[in-house]
Amino acid sequence: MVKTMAKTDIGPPHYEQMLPQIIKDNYGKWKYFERVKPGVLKHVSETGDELYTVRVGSPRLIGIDTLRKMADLADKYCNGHLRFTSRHNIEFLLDSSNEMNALIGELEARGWPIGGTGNSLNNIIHTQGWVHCHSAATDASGTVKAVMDDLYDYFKADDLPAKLKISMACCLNMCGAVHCSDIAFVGIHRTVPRIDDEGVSKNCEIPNLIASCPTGAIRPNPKAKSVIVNEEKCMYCGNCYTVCPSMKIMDPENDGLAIFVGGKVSNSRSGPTFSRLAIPWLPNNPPRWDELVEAVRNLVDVWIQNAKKGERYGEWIERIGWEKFFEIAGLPFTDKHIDDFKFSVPTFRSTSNFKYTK
Amino acid sequence: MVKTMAKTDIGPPHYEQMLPQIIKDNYGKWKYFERVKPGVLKHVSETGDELYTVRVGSPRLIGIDTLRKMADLADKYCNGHLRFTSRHNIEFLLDSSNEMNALIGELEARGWPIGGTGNSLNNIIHTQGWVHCHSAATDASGTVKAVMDDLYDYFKADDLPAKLKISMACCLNMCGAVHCSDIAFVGIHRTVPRIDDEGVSKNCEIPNLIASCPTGAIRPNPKAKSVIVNEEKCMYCGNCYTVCPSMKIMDPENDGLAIFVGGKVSNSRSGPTFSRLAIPWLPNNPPRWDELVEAVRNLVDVWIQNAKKGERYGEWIERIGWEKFFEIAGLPFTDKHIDDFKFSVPTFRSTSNFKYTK
Amino acid sequence: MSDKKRPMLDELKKGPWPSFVKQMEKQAETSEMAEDALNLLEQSYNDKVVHWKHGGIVGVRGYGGGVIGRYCDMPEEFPNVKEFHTFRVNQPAGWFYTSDALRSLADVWEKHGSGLTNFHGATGDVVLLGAPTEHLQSCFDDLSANGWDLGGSGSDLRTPSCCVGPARCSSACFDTLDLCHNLTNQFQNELHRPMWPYKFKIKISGCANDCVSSIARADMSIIGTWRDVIGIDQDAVKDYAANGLEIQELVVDKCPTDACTFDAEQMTFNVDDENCVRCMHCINKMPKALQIGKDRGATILLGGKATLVQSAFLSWVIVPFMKLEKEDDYVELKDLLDKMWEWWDENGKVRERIGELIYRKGMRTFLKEVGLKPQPQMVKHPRANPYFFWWPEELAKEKGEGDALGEAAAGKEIKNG
Amino acid sequence: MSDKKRPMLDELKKGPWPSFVKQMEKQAETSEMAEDALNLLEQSYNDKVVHWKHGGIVGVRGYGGGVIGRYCDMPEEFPNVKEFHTFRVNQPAGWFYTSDALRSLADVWEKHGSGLTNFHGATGDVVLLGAPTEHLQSCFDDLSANGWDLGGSGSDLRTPSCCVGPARCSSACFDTLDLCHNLTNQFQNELHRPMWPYKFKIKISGCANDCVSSIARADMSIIGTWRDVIGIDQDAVKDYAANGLEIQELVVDKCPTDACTFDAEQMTFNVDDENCVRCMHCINKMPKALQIGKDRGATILLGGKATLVQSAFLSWVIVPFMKLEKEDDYVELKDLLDKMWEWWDENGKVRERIGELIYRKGMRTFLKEVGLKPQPQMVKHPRANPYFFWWPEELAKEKGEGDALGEAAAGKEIKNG
Ligand code: SRM
Ligand code: SRM
Ligand code: SRM
Ligand code: SRM
Ligand code: SF4
Ligand code: SF4
Ligand code: SF4
Ligand code: SF4
Ligand code: SF4
Ligand code: SF4
Ligand code: SF4
Ligand code: SF4
Repeated sequence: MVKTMAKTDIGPPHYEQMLPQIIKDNYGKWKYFERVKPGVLKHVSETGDELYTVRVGSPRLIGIDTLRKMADLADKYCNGHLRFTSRHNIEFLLDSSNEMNALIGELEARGWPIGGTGNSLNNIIHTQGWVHCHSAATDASGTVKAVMDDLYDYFKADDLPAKLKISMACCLNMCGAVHCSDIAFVGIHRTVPRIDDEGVSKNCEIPNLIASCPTGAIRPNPKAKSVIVNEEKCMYCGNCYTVCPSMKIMDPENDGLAIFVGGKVSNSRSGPTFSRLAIPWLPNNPPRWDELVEAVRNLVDVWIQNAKKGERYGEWIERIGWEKFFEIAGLPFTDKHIDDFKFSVPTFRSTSNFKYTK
Repeated sequence: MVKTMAKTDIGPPHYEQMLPQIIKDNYGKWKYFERVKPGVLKHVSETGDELYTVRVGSPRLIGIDTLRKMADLADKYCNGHLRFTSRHNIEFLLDSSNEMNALIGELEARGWPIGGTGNSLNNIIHTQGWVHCHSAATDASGTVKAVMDDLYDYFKADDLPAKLKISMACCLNMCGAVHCSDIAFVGIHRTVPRIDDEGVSKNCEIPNLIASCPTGAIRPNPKAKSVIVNEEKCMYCGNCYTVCPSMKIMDPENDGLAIFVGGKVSNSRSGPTFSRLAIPWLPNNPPRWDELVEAVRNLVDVWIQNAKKGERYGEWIERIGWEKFFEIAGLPFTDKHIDDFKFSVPTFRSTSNFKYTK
Repeated sequence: MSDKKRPMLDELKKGPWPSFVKQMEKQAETSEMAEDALNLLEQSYNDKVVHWKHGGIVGVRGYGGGVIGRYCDMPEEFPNVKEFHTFRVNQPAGWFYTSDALRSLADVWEKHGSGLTNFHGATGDVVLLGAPTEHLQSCFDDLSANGWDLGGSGSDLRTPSCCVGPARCSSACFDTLDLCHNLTNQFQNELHRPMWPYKFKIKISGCANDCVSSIARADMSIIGTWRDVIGIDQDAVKDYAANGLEIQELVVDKCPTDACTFDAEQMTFNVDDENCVRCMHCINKMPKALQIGKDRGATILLGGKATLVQSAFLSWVIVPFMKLEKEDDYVELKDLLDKMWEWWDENGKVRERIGELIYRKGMRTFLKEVGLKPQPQMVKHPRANPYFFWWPEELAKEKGEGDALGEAAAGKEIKNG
Repeated sequence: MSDKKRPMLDELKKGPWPSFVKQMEKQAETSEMAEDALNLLEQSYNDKVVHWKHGGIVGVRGYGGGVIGRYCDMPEEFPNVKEFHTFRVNQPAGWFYTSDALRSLADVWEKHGSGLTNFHGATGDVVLLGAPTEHLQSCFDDLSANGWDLGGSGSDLRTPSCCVGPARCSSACFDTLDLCHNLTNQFQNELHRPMWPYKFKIKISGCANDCVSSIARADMSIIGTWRDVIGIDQDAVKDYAANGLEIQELVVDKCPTDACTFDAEQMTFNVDDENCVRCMHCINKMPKALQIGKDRGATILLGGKATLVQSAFLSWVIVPFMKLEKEDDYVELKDLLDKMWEWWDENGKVRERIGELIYRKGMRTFLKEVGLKPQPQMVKHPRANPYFFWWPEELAKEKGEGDALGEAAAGKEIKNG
């Protein structure tokens, strides 16, 4: 039985339908804001109206049950409106501070943390991991949960040197903004794809497959109607696997996580900068990834102990120099840290100006 | 008649034979120096000895007649010693200031300028040009002479904002340190090489020829046992001509000069930096290259007028921003200025932080 | 519901941060799909390897994207997640919802899927995690009936997103929500029917703080800015100073262009607007005292993307300033998008983002094709190498061979000449 | 002497800067070669094109380089410069000469060549401009008899050069002249008999001021530095202050790492040596008051070169600190050079500088082959991309396929596995 065709291309609901009255009234008229306390913002309008925002930490992977509960709270406290942030937190929007503490009380009682504003640890941006993606070299939700448990207090307070934005991606596709985060952990492979010739010849477009390789490691194997990988050139990015499932790259013992640090996105002060390799590999150690948790904690701690007020992670490192960062953070510097891809040369130190380290 | 074989591999004369006594006595013992006046340095030793250096501007292309005259002056004033600098100036070394002014008088009377120390225009580093090199897109000695005549006063005084290092190269081989100079002018081509198939097939190694092209514009032409140039990819560097004389690249009407600015070499304060394109093309206009002379003069003037004390050319530009530099210097910004070679991407402005210009 | 043990995942129910395992278990109470999703995840935790396969092509009528196919590689052991496709549902601009809107999504998803969601996906969509193939069309039908549409996936325009902007922020230099909604609706076809070399993302931030990370994560980044002067309320400056804000150290000394000054005697703050690069820092630190300018618009940047293949690119300036008024229906911007897409579509290789194409072809070609004027704001600094190209019309013709040279420069291949 | 008119070149006899045309005319009084060199140059000035052809291979017995062949493309019109080859004569370290040494060169060159010279060439040699083929050997014989030898050309070690260093400079951190002389003599064979993929240049500066531009112009750049502390004479600091030097503005504020401070009250200057990067700036500004440290040596940098082919490279740090004592005969440095050359020689393509080879092969390969430890001083910052390689011994072997993986990582090509 063919149903009548559903309407297509209707586009998303109009945002105006979703806005609470106080926002409709003061749209574009906001004058300034204050940080009331960690997790609570107060925005003041030209009209004199005051809007209170309560920011709630979310694991992002939530069930419809939670969705409905949040909807109920929105009805109870916020005239039936709420929003989500670009880092996947939930924001309740109140038109006065009267019931704010009641709302916060209910949320905390149910285990929802309030925080993530100002100079706090923001929510960790992350991706699918083993929960849904075929490409994942590690789990996303699990690693993030383990790290957030450990750094929980930094989400709830806002007295860090500056904002701390941690991100996570489960493979080199980097579906989070991992490449420009204060701290980023990324699932990586370390061994070459294993080629299933039959699968390649049947299911994959060989020219696309060859073009997918950043380092030109793949070339045709006409005999087998498949391809050959030059092991010396392969750095295990897995892009060939994205293009062709017959290039299996998973390797339980050798896959793991790398940590990058010092990136940022905002143009505030300086422009956006990339995160850079701090730790090339940590093992995949489910369920709680102890090595990862410890490494991130250490990275956060050295920053807190050494940065000046107002210094984002990378700004701190730029001031002291990367060589000092490795020393202070107690991280070994290896040949992995030295770029050897396309834009490598400008990353080399072309000056005798540097600091000595032990 | 076969002469007895000359000795080979004797190496250069030992420098110790060349040093004046005062330097032998104070070798490694110099304590500090002072700039007595433009062109005159005084070095003071731990032993109390004082060495006076008189720096003389040289066109570098000098005849043996001049060499002998300088030798005579060295005998007369400096116990038979002199040296040359890394920028091809001549330095007379006196062990007291007694006869210094007499020496300077003699030199100036013969048309030799004293200067080039401290915050002055240093001598222009340059190359062979039409005087000797087969590869030259312009003349070296002539362009330099024309520019130095115009900027002469800046060589003789030392009150510029900082040192001013101008360099010249007559083709993209860049035999001077042109790529890291405050101001550099470089001979360039603007049209593609004209291929003499017969010459190529007879005299050139085709694989080397192909490999010589930075942009991969050359591919084999097996029929003609020669090569083909992809005009869209050729940016006229002339490297193929260096490798193979049958790839003629000279083009009198279209060859000319480009000007780069803002580079430096020393590690003082910041590390070495490249000079960057300011003016893509000026015509070859012998004998006095008026357009070039005027353009360099303008570039020098805007720096003098706008830089703060102690700011090298590039340091000034970095402070105000390249967009402001183009505005202040009155230079058109064109598509040529935007990099499109290997390391281009990191030169793009990946931030909304910039200044507006008219 | 099965009674499989999941000792690994149980460990992730501990600790103060909200647990995704608890979220999944809650849904597992009513959904076998959610239950098997958990079991499969436990399996991955044991094996340290993912158990999803490449998705085949799945979808709904009339759309080329919006649904991500996903199959389990152990279908016998985990039959309920044999097929576990996701929907990308286009969020409302700014991620605002009424409680009813949320409930409508929950209801549809209860009916057709696992009950698991992401609020939101990294691109900005509502992600509905896990439905079997046979439910796809009916789920879409119900979504559509409730006023929801799909977001992008595949080689198409991806769901645009924007910061909270004028809805709650005093720094918004244009109406981010309106622009986002407008573009999304204008380009429904581009969003829903993949036909390009690769994906194309648009992200919209109301000011240089870039709260949606547009420069890092979007092919086109739209960042609000202004052309006039920063507004200063000197009384409010005095208040900040009186309340202990270290204005010299934390504001002035961090200005990237030394464009602001604080007179500690007079307690006045001044901005040299000509040299201000509108980085937002001083305004961020003293929002009560400083206001964005009044002649507002946006900087348009292009080329941002993640690591693969050529390296991560951060979008670069292609239009220093563009007015973005609701009244004009953003025609200038839309024109530019059309021209860019056309050029990219014609020239791009499979899986080549627009930034990579520009890298390969050279900025000059791109600028010429889309009709943009080269401007110094486009570069951090000009090129250091002398490898620049000339257009035929810029050259003097040599006697005789003029035409050959002209043709040559025009991009033809010539042999000897 | 001919009586050709040269109106173009006559213009370059005007003006205050010493005229190369006058220099050439002076020699033309006695040399027909110099005369024709002038005439040919006038021809170029008229035609706006060079009139030299590619040099064929010319040389002297026992040497593969040191002479640059040069032929005129109008030999009939300018018969005296039909052949116009140049000699590169190895300068004494530091470019010091006795007047007699200069005269000996002048005499040889009067006998065999045009009488025209460059003091010096950009690499550092004395360049003797223009001799006919038949004079090459006899000219060399006379040079040799007078104690002179040739410098480098072609794919060999090029003539090393060094700054004036301890001969006249208080900033010299090691004996630049001795090292330059020592290396030049040690590597006579490498200098005189081209056998490498391409040229290799060494330049030696006694401190970070780099007065021979080594980082920009040499494959190996040797830059003096120290490991301990800057010496401070506070009385001399006070003198500078008293004499009007703006120490805060011109010295302290320009320190790249905020490592120095000036107490305007006490008029004292202090250096935080741990954070000082030895950039020389403060010492440059107050040479009487500040002295380089006492535990001296050099930083070794590699890879510098001009634009072609891959772009200009600035040498990068490969050894942060190396002691360079005369007594040790610089063995550590020489060993390193030998290892590098061997690797480059084996792996480099024709006309590939060592820096380009490292770019192509990756720094990790280079470091491993020459036995250098990776150090953070080698980079401005670590890589941003996640594209790094692992050595076989760093990996866990998978059951069964362990060896295949090992082999794979070792660089072999495997098909399916
Ligand atoms: C709600 C949200 C926008 C949205 O549409 O969802 C938002 C809201 C605000 N941002 Fe943001 N930013 C939001 C994501 C971002 C991001 C993107 C991200 O984190 O992925 C950035 C760029 C990140 C980066 O630089 O790496 C961002 C960089 C900023 C900055 C600049 C920070 C800096 O480097 O100095 C400010 C200014 C400040 O805080 O002083 C800012 C300031 C603000 C203000 C104060 C703007 C205002 O006047 O209302 C808002 C409250 C900030 C706070 O949390 O204290 N916002 N902000 C996002 C909240 C995410 C979250 O849940 O944590
Ligand atoms: C003689 C010479 C070395 C030699 O072996 O020949 C030399 C000699 C001195 N240099 Fe130099 N430099 C010499 C070429 C260079 C070069 C290379 C070049 O110009 O090609 C550089 C790097 C250029 C660059 O950065 O682009 C160079 C960068 C410096 C600096 C750092 C300048 C800066 O950026 O701050 C200083 C320090 C200073 O002057 O304050 C310096 C300082 C000095 C001192 C003061 C060292 C001393 O204590 O004796 C000497 C006198 C400088 C003066 O001219 O006032 N010397 N100096 C070279 C003279 C060249 C000439 O004839 O003009
Ligand atoms: C769901 C989501 C991650 C998440 O958990 O939030 C996601 C998931 C996938 N991404 Fe992504 N990407 C998601 C946002 C991103 C982002 C971030 C963004 O859009 O802001 C990026 C980095 C920015 C960018 O586009 O460069 C991103 C960069 C990639 C790439 C690499 C593209 C590149 O040019 O480098 C791929 C590979 C590909 O396209 O083949 C990819 C491919 C994929 C695929 C389709 C896997 C694949 O290889 O085919 C993933 C499907 C997972 C699944 O089974 O659900 N995903 N992907 C995000 C989309 C949700 C949404 O619509 O809201
Ligand atoms: C004579 C001299 C210029 C001068 O007037 O001073 C010179 C002249 C030539 N250079 Fe050079 N180079 C000279 C120093 C340099 C320098 C500067 C330096 O050594 O400090 C450089 C830049 C640094 C570098 O090595 O990268 C330099 C980079 C080149 C290049 C490009 C090399 C590259 O890798 O990018 C070439 C092309 C080549 O080798 O084929 C080149 C090639 C040439 C040739 C041999 C022309 C050719 O294509 O075969 C020139 C011969 C001219 C002639 O007829 O006399 N010359 N050449 C310099 C050597 C004199 C001496 O021995 O003292
Ligand atoms: S980062 Fe990789 S594994 Fe994770 S969701 Fe994106 S494509 Fe999938
Ligand atoms: S994993 Fe990456 S580098 Fe290795 S062959 Fe595949 S695409 Fe190439
Ligand atoms: S720069 Fe070019 S033309 Fe000039 S000397 Fe060097 S190789 Fe010859
Ligand atoms: S001139 Fe340069 S770019 Fe053009 S073909 Fe020759 S080598 Fe290639
Ligand atoms: S990007 Fe600017 S306008 Fe948008 S929410 Fe952030 S601070 Fe406000
Ligand atoms: S907005 Fe940024 S650049 Fe402008 S004055 Fe404020 S801090 Fe300086
Ligand atoms: S490099 Fe240093 S040691 Fe050598 S002359 Fe220059 S200032 Fe003196
Ligand atoms: S040498 Fe340079 S880095 Fe060290 S204190 Fe002096 S100015 Fe600062």
